[in-house]
Amino acid sequence: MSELVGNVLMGVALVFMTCGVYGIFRFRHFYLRILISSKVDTVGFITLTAGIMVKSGLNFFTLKVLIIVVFFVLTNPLATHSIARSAYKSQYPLPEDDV
Amino acid sequence: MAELVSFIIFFLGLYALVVKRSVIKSIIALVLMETAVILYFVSGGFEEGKLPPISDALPEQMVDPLPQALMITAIVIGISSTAVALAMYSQLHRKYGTDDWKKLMKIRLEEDA
Amino acid sequence: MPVTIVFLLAMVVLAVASIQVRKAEIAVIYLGIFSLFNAIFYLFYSAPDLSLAEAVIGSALATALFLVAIKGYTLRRTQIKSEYRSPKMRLALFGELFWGVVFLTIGFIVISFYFGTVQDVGKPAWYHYVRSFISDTGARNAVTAIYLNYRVFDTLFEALLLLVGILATAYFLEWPEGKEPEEEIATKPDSEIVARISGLLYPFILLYGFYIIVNGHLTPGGGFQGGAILASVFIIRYFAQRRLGINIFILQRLEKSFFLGIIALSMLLLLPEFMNSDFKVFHLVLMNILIGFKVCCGLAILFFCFIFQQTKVEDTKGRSERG
Amino acid sequence: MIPGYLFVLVPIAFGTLLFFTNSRQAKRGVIIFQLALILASLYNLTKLRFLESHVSIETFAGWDRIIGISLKWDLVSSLFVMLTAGLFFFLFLFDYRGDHVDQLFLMLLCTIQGLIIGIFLAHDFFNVFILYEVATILVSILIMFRKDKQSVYDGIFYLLTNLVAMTFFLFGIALLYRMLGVLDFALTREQMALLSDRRALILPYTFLVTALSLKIAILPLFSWLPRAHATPSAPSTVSALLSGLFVKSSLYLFFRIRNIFDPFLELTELFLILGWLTALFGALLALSQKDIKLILAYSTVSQLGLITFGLSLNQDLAFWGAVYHIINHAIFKSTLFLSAGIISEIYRTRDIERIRGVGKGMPLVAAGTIFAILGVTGAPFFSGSMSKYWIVASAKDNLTTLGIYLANFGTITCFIRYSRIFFGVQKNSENSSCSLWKMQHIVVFVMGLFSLFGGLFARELIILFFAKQLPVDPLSYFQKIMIFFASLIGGFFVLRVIERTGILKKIRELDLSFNSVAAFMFLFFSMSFLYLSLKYAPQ
Repeated sequence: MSELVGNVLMGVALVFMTCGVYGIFRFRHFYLRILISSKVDTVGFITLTAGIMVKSGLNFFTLKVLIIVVFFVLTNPLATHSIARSAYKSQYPLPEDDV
Repeated sequence: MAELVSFIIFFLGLYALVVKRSVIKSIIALVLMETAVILYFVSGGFEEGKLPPISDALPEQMVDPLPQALMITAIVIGISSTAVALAMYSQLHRKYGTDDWKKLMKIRLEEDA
Repeated sequence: MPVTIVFLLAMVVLAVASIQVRKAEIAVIYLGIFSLFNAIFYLFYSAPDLSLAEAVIGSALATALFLVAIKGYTLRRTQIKSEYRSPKMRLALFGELFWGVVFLTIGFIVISFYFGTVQDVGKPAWYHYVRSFISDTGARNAVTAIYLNYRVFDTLFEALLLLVGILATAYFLEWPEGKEPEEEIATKPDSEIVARISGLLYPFILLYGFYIIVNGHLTPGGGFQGGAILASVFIIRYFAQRRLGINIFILQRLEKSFFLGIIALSMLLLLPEFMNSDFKVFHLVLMNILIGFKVCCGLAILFFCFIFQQTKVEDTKGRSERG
Repeated sequence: MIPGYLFVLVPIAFGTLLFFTNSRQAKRGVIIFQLALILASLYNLTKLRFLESHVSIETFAGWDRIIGISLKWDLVSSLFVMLTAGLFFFLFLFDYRGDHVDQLFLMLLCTIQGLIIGIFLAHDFFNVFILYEVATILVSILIMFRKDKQSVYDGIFYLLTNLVAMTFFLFGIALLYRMLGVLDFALTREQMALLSDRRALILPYTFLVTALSLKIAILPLFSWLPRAHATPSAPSTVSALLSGLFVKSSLYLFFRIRNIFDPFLELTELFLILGWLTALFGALLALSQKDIKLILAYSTVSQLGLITFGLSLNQDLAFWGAVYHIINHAIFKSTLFLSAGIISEIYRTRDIERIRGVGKGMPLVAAGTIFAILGVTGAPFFSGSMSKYWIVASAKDNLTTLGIYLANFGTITCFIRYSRIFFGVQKNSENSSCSLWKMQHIVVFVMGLFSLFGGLFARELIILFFAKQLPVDPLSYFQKIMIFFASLIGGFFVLRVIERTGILKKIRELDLSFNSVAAFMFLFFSMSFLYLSLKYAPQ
């Protein structure tokens, strides 16, 4: 059972990521792209690791994966924030209209 | 395959040393060459199916640990020599105002005369 | 393995890219990705220790150093374009082509010669190491056994090299000897979010670094890798708070003392009656800890030297523009 | 015997300890330490001399040589260790009151002393590599010690070329280890015998040889050396150390590695020609320079070529002659660099045309320098003459003999030009304002005397140190003396002619950029690879 749930979760993660990749190509502007990539990365990664955790059951390995997830959730938005912020500060132009 | 690639990257780095006239490119090329050697050292004696040299594996299954130990040394060497080269590069750029080897040589020759 | 082939091809492409790209920053980023691919590749080749070292030192730290070092000096896009169109550049392109042909020929000959002649005559060293490293040294990780016991003489010079490299960097970048720089490095207050969250990250990084160091003789990793991870705490702290509340002088002294400690400790190996089986493991852990602290101090100094230099360059630039 | 790793590690640890003292204590401590080191190396040398085999191999922490790192003491290496200790003692004495001397400088010198000793004793490929790598970075600090505009270029040029060479070296080690599975010198040789096809060794050997050729500054790859050894702002002790001792460690390593490969592959003809060309070309370039430090540096290139030539003659007599010449050259070249340092400091110029009247102003320095010059040119009864005599005596055919005379003729001509600084009168006589410590003069004089002793007691010294009896035939030695005087007179006239033509200025402006050095390295690599693969092609 947990095997199946895990596989389904990982599949869902792949769907998320595919959408994200499509989004990166669809949007033309830097700020939009960075938004998309960050969101997709975070959501996709969390779903993926959730799938792995469910699949492996409750043991020491799951704990390690959990720590990685916590670390990732903390750092990934932070990195995106820093990049976007420094781009803004160094006067990278904002998009002129919506999309 | 990995050996082939390490040879290719090594010669690529050497090629960059010969044709690229910027100092920073030379440093990058040097890093590439070092990495190529590390890649060669690790992949040289590797056989399919060997395990990491940690005591969970049987002795016969273990990969050769010596190249790995040596290459950790090589990586540390790489970072320190890169740091020194970069520090020198920034001094050089501040004093000469260019990072082109040919222009540097000309200025240096004028200094001598 | 098809996966490894993909990685290898990607490595070649990235290497070419980092050489051919004109802007130095982009070349450096390519180089960093190249190192990261290398690090992952080493995992396939059963070299986790090396993979960790390459990921932490080669990929992360080297890229950071490169970026900080070249920040003030790279060409603007217009400069590159104007140089690209000059007749001199065309001559240079011709030269590149010529050398490309020469390298292709010689490289092809050398590589085909290599694959035609290479042979193996056995691995005496491998045979010795894998049979006896546990009983000889008490380590469970053969790599640690080699670099902390069998070939510790090399490791001493490795530590010395790091010491000398840092000495050289600090000397060339004109760190004011024995003093902290008086003015505060940054004037702008930094992002509140970054500061807060990186505060949350410290315990994770510290824990991970210490884990790598202390378990160096059991699992992949050891003093060098763990020390580099610990050093990243200092780097993050800089990005979070932008204030150098760090006394480089003390760090340098500490580093030298740790180095002396490493030499003294490795000398214990020469006293066989001292090295019973319990003490052997203790010795390995102690060596790893000392090396880890030394590397941590060293890499932190390295990074701050470059940062300090960079702000100095910007300072003088700003002054000359104003004046 | 005192274990070898102590000789390596104790100077390094001592140097690091110096940081925790003040500079007065540090200077005194260093002098005492050097004396102790000389005594220790003397003790080891005597012990070794009375051993039956004259060889002692030790491994660190007592592991087997296959898995551990071994150090090897033999008569040559132990003598070199003593030479290192002795030379450093004089260098420290010379610099005792220098204003550039602080803990950092002392630490760098002590560390590099340990490393050089390590290179002399090392018996393991990777160990050699890492020792060299540390030494390269250390030397680049020493070159850039004053951080002025010229030395920055020289420093980065030195650093990058040598790092590239060391990458070649590491690749060679990687290839060797992949095929043979060991790193120890002696074991490598044993394993090589197991190879079914010796062509497998061609590629690793080419990589190693390319790296070492750059290190010993053979013909197309020498352009880093004069820059590094004669950086205007580097302290003269640094120049003396680099030119006198540090390159010698590469030479020593070169012939050790060549000996490992010798039964399987040899490149002797190539190195015979390249060494000779280097000797000639170096002398020519030395002749064209104006800067006294550059003259000395190019003359080092020329002498290195001569030593390589001697080592490649493949004869016992030439080999010992070359080894003796390494020692002699270490002594007289460091004397010359030290005296050049004193002279350029007092005259405030390094231009050879503007320095005159050294003989009158500083008799001790002048005497020491003249002794050293007589040594380097191979004047009768001075050390250079004996070592060159043995190299010449083992040359069987006339062509080689003539080649050596020609190379020596170049050296003589260039030093005739150099020795003009002793005569004449200095025009602007404000040089007495600079007060120098008398000890420096004495050091130069004493070191100059060594090159006289080295010539007078050459045979006895060789017997004492190497337990070898080298023949000296009085008749042919007399013949050599005649040739020396003939070339002295010839050199005088050639110099006159050459200086009028203005060709010297053109030669002086020849220089290679870093890219060209890299290109030459690649060409050297591919040429020696093609040469070897054709020579050992399957029939």
